[in-house]
Amino acid sequence: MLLSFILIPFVTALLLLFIKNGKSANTIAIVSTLGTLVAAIVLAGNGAVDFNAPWIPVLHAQFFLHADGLAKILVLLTAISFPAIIIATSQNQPKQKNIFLSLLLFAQNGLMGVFLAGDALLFYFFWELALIPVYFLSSIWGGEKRIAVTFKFFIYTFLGSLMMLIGIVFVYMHTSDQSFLITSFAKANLTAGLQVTAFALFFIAFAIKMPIFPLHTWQPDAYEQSPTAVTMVMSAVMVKMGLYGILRWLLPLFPTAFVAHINVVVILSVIGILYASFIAIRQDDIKRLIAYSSIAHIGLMNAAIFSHLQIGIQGAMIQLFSHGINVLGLWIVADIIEQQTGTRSMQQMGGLAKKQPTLAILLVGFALANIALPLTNAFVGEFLMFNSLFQYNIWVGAAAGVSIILAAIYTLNMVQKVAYGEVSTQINQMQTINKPAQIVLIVLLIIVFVTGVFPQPLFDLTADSLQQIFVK
Amino acid sequence: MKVLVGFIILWPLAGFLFNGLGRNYWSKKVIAYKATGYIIASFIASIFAFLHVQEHGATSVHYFDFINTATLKIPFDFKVDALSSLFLLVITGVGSLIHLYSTAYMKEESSAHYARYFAYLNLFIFFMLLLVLGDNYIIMFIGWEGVGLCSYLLIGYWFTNGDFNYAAKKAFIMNRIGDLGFLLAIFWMIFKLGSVSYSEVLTAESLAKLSSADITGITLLLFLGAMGKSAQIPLFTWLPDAMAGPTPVSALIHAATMVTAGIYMITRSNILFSHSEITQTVIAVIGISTALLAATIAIKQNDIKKVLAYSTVSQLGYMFLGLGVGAYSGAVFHVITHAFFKALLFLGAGSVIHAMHLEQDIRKMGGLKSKLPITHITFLIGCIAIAGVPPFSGFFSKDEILAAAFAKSPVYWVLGVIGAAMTAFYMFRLYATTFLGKFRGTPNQEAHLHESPMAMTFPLILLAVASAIAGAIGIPELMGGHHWLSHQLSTIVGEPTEIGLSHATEWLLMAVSVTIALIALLLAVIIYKKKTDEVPNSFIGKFFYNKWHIDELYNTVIVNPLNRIAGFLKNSIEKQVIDGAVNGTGKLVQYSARQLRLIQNGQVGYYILFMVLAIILLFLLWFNDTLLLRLFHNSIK
Amino acid sequence: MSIIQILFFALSAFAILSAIMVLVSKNPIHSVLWLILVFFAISGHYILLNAQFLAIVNIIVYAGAIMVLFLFVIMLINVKKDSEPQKQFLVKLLGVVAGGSFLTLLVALVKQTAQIQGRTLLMKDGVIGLIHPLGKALFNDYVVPFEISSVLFLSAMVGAVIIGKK
Amino acid sequence: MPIQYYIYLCLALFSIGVIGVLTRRNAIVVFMCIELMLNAVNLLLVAFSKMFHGYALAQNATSTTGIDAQIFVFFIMVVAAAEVSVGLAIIVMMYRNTHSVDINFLNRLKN
Amino acid sequence: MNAIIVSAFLGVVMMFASWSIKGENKQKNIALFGLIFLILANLAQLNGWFVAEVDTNNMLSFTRFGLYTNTLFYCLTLIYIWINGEEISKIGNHAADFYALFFFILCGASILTSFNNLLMLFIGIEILSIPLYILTGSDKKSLFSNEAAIKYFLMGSFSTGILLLGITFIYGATGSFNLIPPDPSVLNEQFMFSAGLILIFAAMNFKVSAAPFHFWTPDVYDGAPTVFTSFMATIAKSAGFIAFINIYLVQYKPFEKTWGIILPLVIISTLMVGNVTAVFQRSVKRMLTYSSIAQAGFMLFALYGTSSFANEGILLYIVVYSLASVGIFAVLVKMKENSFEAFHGLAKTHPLLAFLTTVFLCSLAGIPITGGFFAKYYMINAVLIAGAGIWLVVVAMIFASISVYYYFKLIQAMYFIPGTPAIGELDKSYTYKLAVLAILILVLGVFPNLLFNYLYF
Repeated sequence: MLLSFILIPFVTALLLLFIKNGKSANTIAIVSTLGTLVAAIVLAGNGAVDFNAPWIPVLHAQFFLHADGLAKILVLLTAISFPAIIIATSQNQPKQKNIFLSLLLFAQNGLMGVFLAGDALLFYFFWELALIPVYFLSSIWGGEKRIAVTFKFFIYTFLGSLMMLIGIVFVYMHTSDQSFLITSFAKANLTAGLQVTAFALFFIAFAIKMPIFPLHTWQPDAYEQSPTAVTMVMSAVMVKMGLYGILRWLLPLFPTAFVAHINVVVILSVIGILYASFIAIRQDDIKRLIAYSSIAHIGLMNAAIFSHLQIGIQGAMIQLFSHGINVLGLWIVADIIEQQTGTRSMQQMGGLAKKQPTLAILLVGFALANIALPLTNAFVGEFLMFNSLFQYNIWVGAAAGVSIILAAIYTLNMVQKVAYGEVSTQINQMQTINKPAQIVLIVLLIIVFVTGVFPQPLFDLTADSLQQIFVK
Repeated sequence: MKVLVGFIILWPLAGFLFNGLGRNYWSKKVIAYKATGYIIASFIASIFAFLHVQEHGATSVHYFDFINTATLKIPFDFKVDALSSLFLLVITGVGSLIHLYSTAYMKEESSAHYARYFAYLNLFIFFMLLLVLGDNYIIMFIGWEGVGLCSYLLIGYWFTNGDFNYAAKKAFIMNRIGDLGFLLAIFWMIFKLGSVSYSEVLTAESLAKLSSADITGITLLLFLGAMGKSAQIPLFTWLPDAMAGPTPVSALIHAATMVTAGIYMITRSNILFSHSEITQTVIAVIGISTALLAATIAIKQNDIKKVLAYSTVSQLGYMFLGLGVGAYSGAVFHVITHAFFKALLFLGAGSVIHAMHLEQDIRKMGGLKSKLPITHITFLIGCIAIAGVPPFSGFFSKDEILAAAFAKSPVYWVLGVIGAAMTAFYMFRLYATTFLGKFRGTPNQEAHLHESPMAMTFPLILLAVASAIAGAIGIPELMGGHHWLSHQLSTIVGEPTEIGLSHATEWLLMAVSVTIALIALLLAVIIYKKKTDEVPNSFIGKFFYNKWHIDELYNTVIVNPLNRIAGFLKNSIEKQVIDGAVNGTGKLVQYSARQLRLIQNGQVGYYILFMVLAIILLFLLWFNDTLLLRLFHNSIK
Repeated sequence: MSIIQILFFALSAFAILSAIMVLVSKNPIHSVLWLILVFFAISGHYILLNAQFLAIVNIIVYAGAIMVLFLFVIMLINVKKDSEPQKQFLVKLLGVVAGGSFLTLLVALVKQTAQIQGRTLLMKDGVIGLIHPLGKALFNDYVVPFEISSVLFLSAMVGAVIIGKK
Repeated sequence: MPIQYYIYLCLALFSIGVIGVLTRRNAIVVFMCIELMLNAVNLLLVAFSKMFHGYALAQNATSTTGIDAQIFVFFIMVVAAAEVSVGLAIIVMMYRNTHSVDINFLNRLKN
Repeated sequence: MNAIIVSAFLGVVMMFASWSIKGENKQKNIALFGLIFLILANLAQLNGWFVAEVDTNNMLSFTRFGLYTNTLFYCLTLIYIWINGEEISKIGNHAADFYALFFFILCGASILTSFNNLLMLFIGIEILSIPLYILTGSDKKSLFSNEAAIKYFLMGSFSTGILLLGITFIYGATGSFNLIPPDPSVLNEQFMFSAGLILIFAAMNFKVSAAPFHFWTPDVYDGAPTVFTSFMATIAKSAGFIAFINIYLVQYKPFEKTWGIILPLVIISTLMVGNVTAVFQRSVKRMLTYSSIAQAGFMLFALYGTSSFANEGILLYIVVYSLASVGIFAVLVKMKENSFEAFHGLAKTHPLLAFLTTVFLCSLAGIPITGGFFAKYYMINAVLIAGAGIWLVVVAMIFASISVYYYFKLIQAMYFIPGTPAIGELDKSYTYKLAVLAILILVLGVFPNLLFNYLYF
């Protein structure tokens, strides 16, 4: 069962390398990702599942996959995101479509692996595997400054993951049974001092990936320069890797060190939230605006996790999913606008609501989710997260809360500049938006509102992970 | 009951979905019928709910669990009790009328936009119903933010106009500031009490769990929320700007319903508020200040809707004064009466604007009395009602608040009476300038002056009747009534307490305030019957005309600094410091690479020299502690 | 001072002097000749140490064959006298300083090494330097390296062919 | 004879060789200085060999302790000879191409 | 012993072949068959089927590890010659002589994997080095080759002198050339012994091109004909590492405390010089030479963490690094020039070749699913097991991320910058041969244990 999440994308990706016809490649990719989606839905309906096979006996590394609630919700997000991305961008994918799609599916393979891996070495393996296709995708098909920007992104994250590798080896050495399994890691014999070292090594990797202020500068550039399909992958799913890492590895494995660093990280995150929000206010580039908004949201999730209260972590788990869906929607809309108008500058936009009412409605819908309006999915998560920050410290909670005002400012700025006003010449060029993208957006918007009104299934899904974290 | 409440809630939602999704498919007629019909259906259901409450008392219904985790449980519950059923009636009742009015008022719009308008309006009703029906603060908050959203959408309804969009955004953001306060208050409750349900928070046991600091904190934060939504100082500037929306919207949202949500919320949580002396004082002071500030501005405004908007702000200030002095039922009473007469005034203004072809400047009107007879009569009734002339409804509600204020502190009362006088003055200034005297508009406008259609005048008439007689629900015992409303609300706010004034005093106060109001009223009519206000010359006049320069003040103190901080962060910190550090690391590597490769100078002699030096270095490192010390000693022993 | 000591010091002085002359001479041919003298002095030391076989081999292989090869090459390429460009003075000084400190360090180390304090070496006695025991050792215990060193020569031969052949 | 004398002598010769390598530019002379270093090592080996031999002889009259060092010297000579043949071939090759034996003459491979 | 005898013998065979058998292809095939025979002979000893019993007077000791390492060297050489055969014959007309030199080098390497005596170390190193001097200078017409040869030769000889002085000191201190573990308590004041260790350390660092004894490496690797650079930087250097480990394990380990200061310094300076200097190179070949220094820095970790784990690691490192380097140099051989510009647009014209190059580069950079990842992983693990300060590993990893910079610069040149690549004639089979290399690297990247399964049993 779990193996299918690794194998379906992998096999399809290999297959795609040999299919030169762009159309059929696209169809195959869509069918494959939809297949994964079906599998993910089936998985979400089941209990916890394991898969275990020997891998490198010398190192006692195992091919161990484990799906609990946290993994499932992210697998679900990945499984939803990829077909959505491929369908929505299928009209404007580049020439060598098969290779493009193949790399995307390799990235999906890596992401699935990251979320399912129950073995640290395997986790690291997939962690890198998710990164490399993205590097190529962005560098080949990205914007003008793609090479330098993607390179910065790559080296930045690579440095982080190398630190994590050291951390993995470090903990591995202190396990009693010399194993990379997460269960053995959890039982590793680490003193408080060693925990801090291991914590720092892991945290750097996750912090860069998320990213947390002040390690975030790769992100807006990378989002801006990557092809939007890749930006969507990065923004909707890949940044979740860092948060997932904290929830799955950092928090359970190094509780002492975790607790010791709560204050630093929370304060840093809150600074980051406000900082990114402020910058977003002044952005004119729609992609950069979404990027900074994403930094702010991720910072909130991180702060909530580090507040180390059940309510906040629960909220963050939900928000992992919700933020993915929301930001995906925003990117798709932004992509359609960019593709059809050729500009990302919001100053040159305006009047979308008049020219393309449907698209404008969708944009507003996702924008509302972005500001966590009640009855959208983001509200549930953010409500719990702010709540836990408030319980952690009233003033920190209040300071973080300011971001909901700032979020309203920049998001509405965007809506105003893009959708409202007189129709600008750029917007006037727009043709009808293609049906598949529209359908994807509508489906995503339905998810936004359905999970916003009935979030309980998501809570039930993640309940077992939450319990694991807090039972100890 | 479950079904009934479901009906109430879901009809507007159905209307929203129907109009929103089918906006390109239905004809205007269908849209209008459906939109209005759904609200009327909801109104009828509300009546049943109201009757149910009268018979069986409060009920709460459970639908599903919104959030149900180990630490927090938030059910999706609704509560129908005396307070909410009353609000239900006002919302759906006034809402139906305004829907009806809108069908005619918005006729000129294309059918897609027409549908959009009604979709928003229906959605607004839906959220407003959530707000008042919710059985916990989260549901209230959902409605709270939802109505803010609808307000935003409707203010910016004519989205091609940049100013309107700006006004919409401003409204939303200012509301958000308040919402943050509300949210923090909710967090505080969850933190201390672990629940947000009314049935668990608003009890004596939970009060015992809260320290007085907690209560003050929570109530102040809740009040912050109310300030945003109900446009109190300092978060009131959005409301006048919100007049950018279509006039029926102003009537419904920015006069009758949404802006009174703050009063609803505080009344709902009156147990908490009553336990915090500080908060009550704050509320009273802010309320009366807002009432006076807005009134002074209203005196000098020339835009018909702006005057009404400031008047609304001012009236809201009265309601908060009422809340602050503990006259909860008085505040609610004023909400209800205000809903009628302010809706009436706005709709009347809409009718005028309609007739004047979107002209809103009262200086260009005048003499409309004969041209728009129904509008004129109804508008006049509204003005009398708001001016507090007995026996119109405004008199009773305002008087109740003033009496309670006097009991608390005569200063409140004096200021309140001054405010009431100003209210009478500016309302009749508005009335006189608009309807009396001679027509001052263009001949073209004059030629096209006409009374509004039936769909518009019918609501006006109904509302005028309501404004005139609504005082009946709260005739004080002093006058032989038995104050139905305060008994009605007794389950929520407690039995009306004796305010401790003798009947003589009460009669005196009443007489004084009525007299002053009447004087102001007559003064205004006399002054403005003939002439209009041009741009004022006096300092105070200018100051009021320019709205105390508060917008400018906010711009310089808050908006601009924020923008500058953001720009500084974006251009300096982000680009130079943080990105600079990252790129600097890269540059450092490049620089060292350039320098390091110079050592590799291609000459064997140097290479070997480096090797020899390196060997020497190794020796020194190995023997770091002994060698140098003992280099020239003969023996180690 | 015994005759051996006198001989030792004389030979040592001669060796060091000649070695210095190797560096100092501008003409490479002179350097070669001085170097041959160093080898002779070293052979003298070998004889002092009763390592006659090595002394002879040293003369034959080094002074006789290798140095002649050097001379031959120098003649062949006909390096003119004084044609060698000199290094800068500073570089030379650096070289001398580096070599000097290298020497100083090692001498200091040797001085402080406890194990060799007061140890002497056997001068003219002992038979291990004679050809018989050496031969026995070479072809019994050291036959493997001896054989393997042929590989060295083979590769040198191949090298000479590859590089020397036009 | 104290062993130190020989050690000092050999170190001096070795260092002179090092200094020669560092200060001369003629490839042949540099190479000769390397040979000088090797010879210094040879002498030192023989000296050590005699040192150990002397002590062993006092214990056991038939001891051949120390002979390994002399054999080692033999191998050093073998290697030196092989090295010389290759080295001179390389120097000659360089001379053929450049008509110079200056080690700094060819200086294109750098940085 | 089998391997030493057979390889020496095969060297002689190739010498004869150089004039008795014409046709470079034939000579190459003989060399390949010889190598297979050599592998078989070595495996025979490894499995105890047939062993040439020679009394080495305890100068050589044939451990399973050493023999297995031999096998790996031979296999790598086999692959190397299989791929580069044509290119070798293009340099001069001495193909068979070069093969002879390869066999001699392998003979030297076999000695270095099994020596138990400093004499054998010395002879082994010389047998390894002298053919390398020749290979470096084999392109007689090229001034670069000349320059490289003379530099290499002079510095190599100098380091031989240093090595010999070190050996002599050790002899003077212990009276033996055998590798005997010293007793640290006695040797505390035995400075001469320490001096010997330092000198040998310096000389061995020279052989493995660790900073600050690395200066020859860039110039020599750059100047030598590219095919031979490929061999020198991989198999020849790896043999040096094995020798270094052998001697380090026995004689240096007891001084852990002191080496705990010196070795990390050497490692870090090597990593720094290699990685940082490589960043600014304009020639791919020179970049790769610096990267080989950087890789040496990682291999030195095996010294730091001497353990059976580290030994496995160094084997994996050697194999993976050699495979990748042989591959990338084989690509470089086919380029008309060595600059990065020559690679522009390679992905468009030669997608498979570009992909293979990417695999090689990723492996060098240590990116997962290539063998290079596990190589680096083993090194980190070995060092941490040895109880090193974590800072050392962290610094190393920072340099590793710098290495990504220059390796990926080449990937960028191939994939992302349009242009026409300056590439020579290339037949399909050549690419497929490289594909075999890449597959090996990828297989080792997922199942590194395949390499060790034969090490124990």
